[in-house]
Amino acid sequence: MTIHRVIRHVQRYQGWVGGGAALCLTVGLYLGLLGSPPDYYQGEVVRIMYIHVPLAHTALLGYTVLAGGSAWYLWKRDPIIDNMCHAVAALSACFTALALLTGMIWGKPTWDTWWTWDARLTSFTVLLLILLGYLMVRTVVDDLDKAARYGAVLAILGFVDLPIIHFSVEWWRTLHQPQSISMRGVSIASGLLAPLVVMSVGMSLLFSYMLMIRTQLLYLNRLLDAKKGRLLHQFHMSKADS
Amino acid sequence: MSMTAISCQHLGKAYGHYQVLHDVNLTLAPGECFTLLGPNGAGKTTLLKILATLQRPSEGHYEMLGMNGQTDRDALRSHFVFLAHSTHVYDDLNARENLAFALALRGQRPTDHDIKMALDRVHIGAFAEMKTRHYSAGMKKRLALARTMLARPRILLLDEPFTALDSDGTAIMRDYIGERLSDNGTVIMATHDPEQARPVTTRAGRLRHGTLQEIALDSCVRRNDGRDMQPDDAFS
Amino acid sequence: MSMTAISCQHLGKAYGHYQVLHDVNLTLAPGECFTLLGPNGAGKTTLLKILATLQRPSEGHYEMLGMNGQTDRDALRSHFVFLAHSTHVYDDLNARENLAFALALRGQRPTDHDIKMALDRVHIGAFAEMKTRHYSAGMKKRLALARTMLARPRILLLDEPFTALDSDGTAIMRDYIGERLSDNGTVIMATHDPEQARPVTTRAGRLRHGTLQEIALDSCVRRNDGRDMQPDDAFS
Amino acid sequence: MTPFLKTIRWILWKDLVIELRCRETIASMVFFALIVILIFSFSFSMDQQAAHDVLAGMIWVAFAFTGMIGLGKSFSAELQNDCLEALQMAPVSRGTLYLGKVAANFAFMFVVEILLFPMFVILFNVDVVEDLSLLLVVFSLATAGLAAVGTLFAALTVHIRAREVMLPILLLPMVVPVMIAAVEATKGALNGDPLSLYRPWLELLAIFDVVFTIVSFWMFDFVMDA
Amino acid sequence: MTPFLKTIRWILWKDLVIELRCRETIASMVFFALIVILIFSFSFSMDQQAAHDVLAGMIWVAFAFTGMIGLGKSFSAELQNDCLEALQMAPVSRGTLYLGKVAANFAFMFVVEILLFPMFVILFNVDVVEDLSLLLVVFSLATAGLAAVGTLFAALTVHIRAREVMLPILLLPMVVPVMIAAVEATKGALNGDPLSLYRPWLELLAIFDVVFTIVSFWMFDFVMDA
Ligand code: HEM
Ligand SMILES: Nc1ncnc2c1ncn2[C@@H]1O[C@H](COP(=O)(O)OP(=O)(O)OP(=O)(O)O)[C@@H](O)[C@H]1O
Ligand SMILES: Nc1ncnc2c1ncn2[C@@H]1O[C@H](COP(=O)(O)OP(=O)(O)OP(=O)(O)O)[C@@H](O)[C@H]1O
Ligand SMILES: [Mg+2]
Ligand SMILES: [Mg+2]
Repeated sequence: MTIHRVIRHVQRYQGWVGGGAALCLTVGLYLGLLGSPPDYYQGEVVRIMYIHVPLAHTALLGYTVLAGGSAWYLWKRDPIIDNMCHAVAALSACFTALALLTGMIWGKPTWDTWWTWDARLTSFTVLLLILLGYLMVRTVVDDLDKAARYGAVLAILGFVDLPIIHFSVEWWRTLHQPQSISMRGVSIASGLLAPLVVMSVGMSLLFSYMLMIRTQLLYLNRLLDAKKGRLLHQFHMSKADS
Repeated sequence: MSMTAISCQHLGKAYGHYQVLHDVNLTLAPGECFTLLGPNGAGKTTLLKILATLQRPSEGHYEMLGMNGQTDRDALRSHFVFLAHSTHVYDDLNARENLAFALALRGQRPTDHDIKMALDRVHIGAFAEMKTRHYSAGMKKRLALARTMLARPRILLLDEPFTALDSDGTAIMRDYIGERLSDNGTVIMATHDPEQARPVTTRAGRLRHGTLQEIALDSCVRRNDGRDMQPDDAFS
Repeated sequence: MSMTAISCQHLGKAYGHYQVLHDVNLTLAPGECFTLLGPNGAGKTTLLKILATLQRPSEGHYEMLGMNGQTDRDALRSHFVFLAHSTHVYDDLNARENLAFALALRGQRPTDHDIKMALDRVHIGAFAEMKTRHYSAGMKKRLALARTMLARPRILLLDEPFTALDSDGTAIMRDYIGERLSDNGTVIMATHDPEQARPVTTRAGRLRHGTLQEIALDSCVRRNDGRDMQPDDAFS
Repeated sequence: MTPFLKTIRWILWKDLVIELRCRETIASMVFFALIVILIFSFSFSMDQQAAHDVLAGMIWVAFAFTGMIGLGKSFSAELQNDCLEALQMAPVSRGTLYLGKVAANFAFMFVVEILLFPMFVILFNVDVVEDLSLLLVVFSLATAGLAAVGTLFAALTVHIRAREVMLPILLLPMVVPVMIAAVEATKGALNGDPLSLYRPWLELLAIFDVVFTIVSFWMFDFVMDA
Repeated sequence: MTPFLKTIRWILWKDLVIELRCRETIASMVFFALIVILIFSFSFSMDQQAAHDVLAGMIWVAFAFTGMIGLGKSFSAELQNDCLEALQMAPVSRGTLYLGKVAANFAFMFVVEILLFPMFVILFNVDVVEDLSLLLVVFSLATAGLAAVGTLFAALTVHIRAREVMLPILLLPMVVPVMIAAVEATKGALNGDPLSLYRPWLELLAIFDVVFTIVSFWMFDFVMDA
């Protein structure tokens, strides 16, 4: 049994990715928490942005990867791609949930509310629901092959839907509420921008690193399953022959 | 017509980590009827479902009438009929409508007369206008047989074709198989009752440990009472 | 123990205006095994379901072990087991849990050892911890048989007990029936295959036109190939 | 323990084991409820204030539809391999079967409600009163009512062809009193009103529970027995 | 007629014949919708004025849940005697099967909507504008969107264990744009607003329909074929 070549590549590069993530995040956090001035309006609270915004960006990036990977899987039907998709989906769901959570923590002091039906929040919530649906399908379907196919179909449909959802929610919002509370139009001072960029890169690298680990895990799990089957087979054969 | 009707090479199928089929090889020529034996859980149904394009093998590949089972599925589907455990009958349509619909999906348009003939041949002509919801198990099976007759497939995949049929039904089924064979059709039939299958069988095999061992026709009709089913019987 | 285990008088059953059973009379003593034959749609399953308290007859009445089938249903239910087409098995419980639950409902509490013995006897002991969702048809049937063994009923109602079983399973089923009989149990078994039933059968009958005609054991094993099923066969 | 209680416990055990193994009923109920809330807030374009007025109503509409999913599954799961037939042939009184199923259904519905409530609090920015124990009383009384009638109707509809839709069609009109009382009592409990203000609703719920458990207990015989 | 269209027509025929014979899908959908309305009006204690504000929302929540019942049935009905297997083995392209089922589902949902609308008008005392044709356009565009995605998801969930609940869980988040657009456009049409005011919503619906019919048409292959 040879290890899949994708896995070998992953194993070669994962150290670099992990190191890069650690570096970027350290620098970013230093710049964000200590090296930048507090916001004129929001004061120190603004620092949660350095987590919140990169998390949200990375989650979206993850979803893009998921859709691409799913299309690729349907074309090639290589189980390793499916393992990757499964891993991306779980991580994206986590990052989305964390973005929402940090957003809520930010929203309480800033807007004095945990939640508002803002366009971006709402479409992210819908995204989270789609991802959870995806994960649920994967647990409910026993047949691995079927789970992979169904998941891929869902991911692609959701990806196509995402922009439509976003626009519809935005129009709906503008129709119903004056923009008293909105995340739009906050011009980010250039002093705040640098740490934000570094943090975003770092968060994406962290995502990639976790993705590499998790893909390997799922892949090895699958190998183990196959191995178990083969051992069982050999065991029974030997018993039958004796 | 090509000389091989069905050929399977190294077919394998795993459910999770159960390797149900391991290395199944089989080549059938037109006019052959292959009887598939094997203990409960051996993978007979699984093998038939793979051939019927209902499941994908996890290893190996197969061809029917020269068409690849993985890539030419749409073309291949018009050449076989799979008579499964379930009868594929809509309970709220009557027998006639069921036949018309099923054949329309195959691109065929049997006349009312054809349909009547087929129903008569399986002896349920008198129930042609009755919703199949009220059919008994055996009557539904007969309807499925009538559908198969009308479809005139070149390949017949039969999963325990004699269950639910009484002796009269069994005879009809056997006659029909014989007729297909003499018409150069090919039949694979999974069954637990080699005696019933014997009159039409030309070759037989036994699934064990996930592989197919061809057996002589004589030995297959001898019953092997008293053998234990062990995990190694069911899963190879 | 009373001398009649089962007695049916003038049992009739109509579905809407289909009179499936018309006038069924049957009296069985302990230790007898009655094999119920008849063409598809004759009403064998219907008769068994009535005896199993799953349906009410539209005419007539019946008794089991002296208990009236219409009024003493709760008491009666602890004395028979009905082994139906479907296996009454929860797909998401494993074999052990399935047995424990089913017997708990009967007020029995088998030890782990009992359960293990029963599973071993039907040769699926190796799969005791596997969800039955992944069992094949025959394995589920074996599990149902193990459940029956543990329940130790005085009356056994069997609907096509040999389908889905391979020759090994068939032998186990037959052994068990024999054992029940010698233990003064009573068995009614609907089947299409009198040969398989023959070794344990003590009496046999054929359902036709909704009535039960007792037939001699010899004649019942002769197959009547080529008979047509006509409406009058199935519905009286 | 009497055989009566033992049977009830075994049925509860069976349903719980299957749920723990597949973890799908509760997860899907929670998930479904979230989506119902989302769709409501779009369709009724609710801002926080409007939402606050109808919060209790929304909670109970979501709970009722979610509960119906659990109820439906509790019997449709018995259809696999015709297990329901086995229950019908079991030598126990039908009432025992009924109570076992009611217990299991109540457990599932109640757990789901406990999981969902915090989400309502967050999404609609509710100021939660300190004392949640009264709310728990309201929830359990109303849930018991839904489970008592719902279990009977789930058994009744399980063999009907259009079962998924027949259950709500039959059940919802029947539990209108539960819904009204639950909404009003929940409003009271959420506002921190004095108990005396909404006590009649609690009494109504209690009466409904007792009456319908007893009636359904008897009626179950005719539903389950041929 | 090409074989392609013929197959679509046969599938439509089959579903319609079964429906005409049993008349249960449409009847139960209508009935269910009525009960949803009933429960809403109790839970949200709506007077006529309040009801008028949320009428469009209520209409579409009722339609969506009702539609889901029809969608679920359209494939679960294929499970009897494993008829779905027969469809899977049929020598026609999967896209044909998809379009046939979409056509049948659209027909059922649309008929139900046409039957239900007058009831809303009566129950909530709506002043109906003279020109209903625009409303029909809104209804058909939105229904087409629900049917296009819904049919795919119904096929996808039909073999899943918790199918009744997985369908709404997967489908509803996906059709959020349809719901929003349908509610807004219906509001406009009911108020008799000038078309220009809600035209963008109609365009959104049209785009959704086209995009998702095409995508689902392709994806159906992967859902139905092993
Ligand atoms: C419960 C959810 C959320 C809350 C309460 C929240 C809260 C906030 C707050 C208070 C700000 C600062 C805005 C200001 O200064 O006025 C902000 C900014 C931001 N949030 Fe969120 N947020 C949430 C979810 C999200 C999500 C899901 C995203 C994903 C796209 C997101 C992306 C952003 C971005 C990019 C900014 C930077 C400001 C901008 O560029 O417009 N937030 N958020
Ligand atoms: N979906 C599935 N998931 C996991 N295992 C499965 C699945 N389907 C079948 N199996 C397993 O595959 C094996 C073969 O099953 P199959 O139905 O092909 O047997 P069979 O030879 O037809 O048996 P029988 O004679 O009892 O019908 C069985 O052991 C069964 O447990
Ligand atoms: N629920 C029902 N409604 C109407 N008719 C029914 C119903 N159930 C069974 N029947 C009819 O009753 C007759 C007897 O059915 P039953 O299943 O008892 O036959 P059987 O002898 O077991 O046949 P088989 O050998 O095919 O299993 C059949 O003609 C069937 O059409
Ligand atoms: Mg089989
Ligand atoms: Mg029968």
